Amino acid sequence: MSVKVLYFAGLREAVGQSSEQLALPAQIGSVGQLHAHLVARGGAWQALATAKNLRIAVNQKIAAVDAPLKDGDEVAFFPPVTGG
Amino acid sequence: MSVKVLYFAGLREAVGQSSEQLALPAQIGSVGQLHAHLVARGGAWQALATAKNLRIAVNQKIAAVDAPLKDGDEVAFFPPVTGG
Amino acid sequence: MKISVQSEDFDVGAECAALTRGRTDIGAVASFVGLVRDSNDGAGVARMTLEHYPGMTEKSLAEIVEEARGRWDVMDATVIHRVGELRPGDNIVLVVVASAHRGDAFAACEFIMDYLKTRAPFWKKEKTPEGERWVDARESDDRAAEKWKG
Amino acid sequence: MKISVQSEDFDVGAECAALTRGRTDIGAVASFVGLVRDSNDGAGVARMTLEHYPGMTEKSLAEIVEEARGRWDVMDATVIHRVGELRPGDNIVLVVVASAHRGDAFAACEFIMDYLKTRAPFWKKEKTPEGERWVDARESDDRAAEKWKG
Repeated sequence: MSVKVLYFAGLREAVGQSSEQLALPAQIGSVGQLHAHLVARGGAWQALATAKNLRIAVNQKIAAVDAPLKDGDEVAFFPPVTGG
Repeated sequence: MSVKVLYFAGLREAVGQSSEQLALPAQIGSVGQLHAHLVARGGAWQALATAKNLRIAVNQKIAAVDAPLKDGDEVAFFPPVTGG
Repeated sequence: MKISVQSEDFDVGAECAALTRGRTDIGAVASFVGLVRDSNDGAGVARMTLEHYPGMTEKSLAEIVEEARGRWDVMDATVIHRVGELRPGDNIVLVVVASAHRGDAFAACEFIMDYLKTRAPFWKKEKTPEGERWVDARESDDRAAEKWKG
Repeated sequence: MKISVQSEDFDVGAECAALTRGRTDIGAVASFVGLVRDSNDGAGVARMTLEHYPGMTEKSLAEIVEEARGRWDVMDATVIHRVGELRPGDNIVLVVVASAHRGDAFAACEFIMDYLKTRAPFWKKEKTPEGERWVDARESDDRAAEKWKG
């Protein structure tokens, strides 16, 4: 399946991109597995592993690491919010 | 001594006046004594006795019934406030 | 600090802007506007007359704001209360509080309103279909003011 | 209900007036404006850039307002949050809540701000004399949001 992955704020700067369309290997079915898959790229992607209080949203709703993924999902990684 | 007495809102309407300058008999030295003196007028002045939660201010500050009076004081009687 | 008792209407935006103009140390402005409602205690309200105690009113509002300043980080504040004849939908009262932080701005603004309701010498008279009546003080207002004690 | 994420400034007075226009059942309008301060965590702030997550931001703001509506008597509400580049003294966020009674207006307005601070996907980057830095989330904001739980 294919998902759209978004990065925001400090995490966007750390990984050097704001979004990517990603075709996932068959064994990746959850947010946590996607996260591990991205961290495994190494280099700048370590930022996803070291980020304090990483937040994850699936289809624009906050999601837990065990949330399942399906084709066409939009997955966002970002630091704790600081608006207002 | 002489004091200025003010009445507000429902109490003003009940006693039929908004203010009066009053020369007090020598034995009247406190807010409570002034209150009794006014109630003793009878008729409409009974409103001062029957008013629920009557508030009293001396020189524009909320005062208790035992507050002393001096010449030139401004004494106000009014019901609980309802602004805002 | 600005305290005003007036018959004219006020402009919320202008009063908020006046508090922050030329300053860059204010992070939070909380404001409250009270308006005349078309019904109260189950009766329709066609008109309202607000009486006050000139002199004491301004003093008591200033004291309430000073008490708020003593409790919270209040950088500046404005209180405007209208008197005279008002109609449903009209503004009655405005409280604006500027602070560095939002918690202080919210608390001070609500405190000023709660104390104003129970301490500032204003009285409302409503015109309803059954005639005119002086508004009774509410126990709920006393309770609101009590919560700031202690 | 009005939710807007925009780069343009807003007008507090106009937004408050829009909520009450043509209505006579609203007795209380509480509002909050958050502004850029010239210092934060001990450093001077010359400029701030606000990033957000388009789409999710609006949804999360609408959800927060809906949650407030479920808890208090909220007749109408407006939330406007600016994005892009801002300077000290600039407005960042506006929350306005209209209700029949002041307690509901104050509570709902503060609740929306506290939840916005911890849930809506906005991120601030500050320019200080030492360079640019992403603002860290505050524990005090988490505590402020926690107080509405349970």
